[in-house]
Amino acid sequence: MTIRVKLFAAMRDLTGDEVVEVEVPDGATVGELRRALGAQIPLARSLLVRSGVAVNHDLVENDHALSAGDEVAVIPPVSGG
Amino acid sequence: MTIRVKLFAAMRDLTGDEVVEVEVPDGATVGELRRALGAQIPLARSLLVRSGVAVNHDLVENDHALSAGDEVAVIPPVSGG
Amino acid sequence: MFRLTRDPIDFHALTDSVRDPHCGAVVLFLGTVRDLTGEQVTVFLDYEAYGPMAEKKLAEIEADVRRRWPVGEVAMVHRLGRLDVGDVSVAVAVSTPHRGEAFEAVRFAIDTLKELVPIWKKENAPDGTGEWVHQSAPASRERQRPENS
Amino acid sequence: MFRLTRDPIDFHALTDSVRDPHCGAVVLFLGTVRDLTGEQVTVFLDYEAYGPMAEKKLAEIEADVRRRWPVGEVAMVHRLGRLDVGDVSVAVAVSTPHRGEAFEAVRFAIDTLKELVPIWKKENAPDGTGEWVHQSAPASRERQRPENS
Repeated sequence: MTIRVKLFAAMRDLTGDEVVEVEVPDGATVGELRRALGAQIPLARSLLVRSGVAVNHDLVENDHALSAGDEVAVIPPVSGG
Repeated sequence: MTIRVKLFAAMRDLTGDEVVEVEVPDGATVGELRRALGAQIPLARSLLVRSGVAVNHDLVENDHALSAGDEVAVIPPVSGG
Repeated sequence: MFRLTRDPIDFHALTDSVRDPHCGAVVLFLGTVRDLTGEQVTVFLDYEAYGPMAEKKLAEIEADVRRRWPVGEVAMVHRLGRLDVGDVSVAVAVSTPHRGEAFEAVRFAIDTLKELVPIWKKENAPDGTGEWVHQSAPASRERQRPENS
Repeated sequence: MFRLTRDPIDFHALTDSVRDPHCGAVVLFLGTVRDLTGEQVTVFLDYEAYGPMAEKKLAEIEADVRRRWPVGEVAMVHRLGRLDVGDVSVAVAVSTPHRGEAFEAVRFAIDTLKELVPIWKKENAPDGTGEWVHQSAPASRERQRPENS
């Protein structure tokens, strides 16, 4: 399935895109998505390791299983305030 | 010497006066002033026990020696804020 | 800056007055007149001060705050006279480089003001009776009945 | 109440919005853009958010604050877009019956906002370079270099 992943801040600047499409097997986990994303955008790997992944607006662990249609985003360490 | 003592809040309401004059020996301490004040205004005794005495705008202990011309005030427990 | 005033406290101006480009944090505290103190319904309060001593103590608190925290500005105003429910009786504002310092400095300033500054309030109930608040110690005051702020 | 906005934050209106006759205490926190972050001179900041998730997290923080303290009102606003030195980036205001609760609730709200809400800032230096701030943990962020507030 194709997962559309939203990117923000330095992560977006590294790729030049607000959204990247990543191909993963049906039912893939967030951990698998991370590996696919790192393979697709090698420059993003070091920030990706320090970033969270949000599914439908909540941070999830790497064993979380994805569904087609999930809203997925990479969340670099935040710096609001 | 005559010490003019300023009174505030319930202490003033008890006496009806903003200032009372208290006669004490020259060089009397604040403790002696307290006793003279209590004798002069028996109604004020129980609040006086819970009150501080300020000399020239600072709270002082009972062994503090008074001088003629000191600005003296009874400071009931405060409730600002 | 500190001031005793019989006029309404302009706490918006007070907040603006402490802002500083070197300071990333501003904290403002307002004490306001509550409609209830414990079980007691309050209709209005009278505040009075021993003015010269109150100003001396406020100056000491300001100096203490500046000594203890890297304060940009600190401002404290206490209102005197008759205050109605909802009125602001006291305002304290501080700016500091970082937020932890601003919270600590304002908390210290208002706690110390309530402990040391010779100001007294009289609570006036709907039945026309009024009573000066003279609890003897902050600890027992907290236990016996809640403060107004 | 919480809001993300690209307009200047009206923190005076925010302060007024939390006042409540049952509450004797109001605390306001403002985070403002400092001219210096550590050794780095800042000329302006850019803030961006992941909007829907940021709003969800702000709603969770508001619910948490209301659960943990007897809050009259709570209001949080974060600004996005370009901010200059001195601008207010975030404002949090809370009213509670007593002052200890108000200080604790505002401190909790701003600390949690800075930890959990997906908002990022880019620091733009006088030489035209800009850098997204992405420290990896609050603890190491404090050690490595001071925050803006």
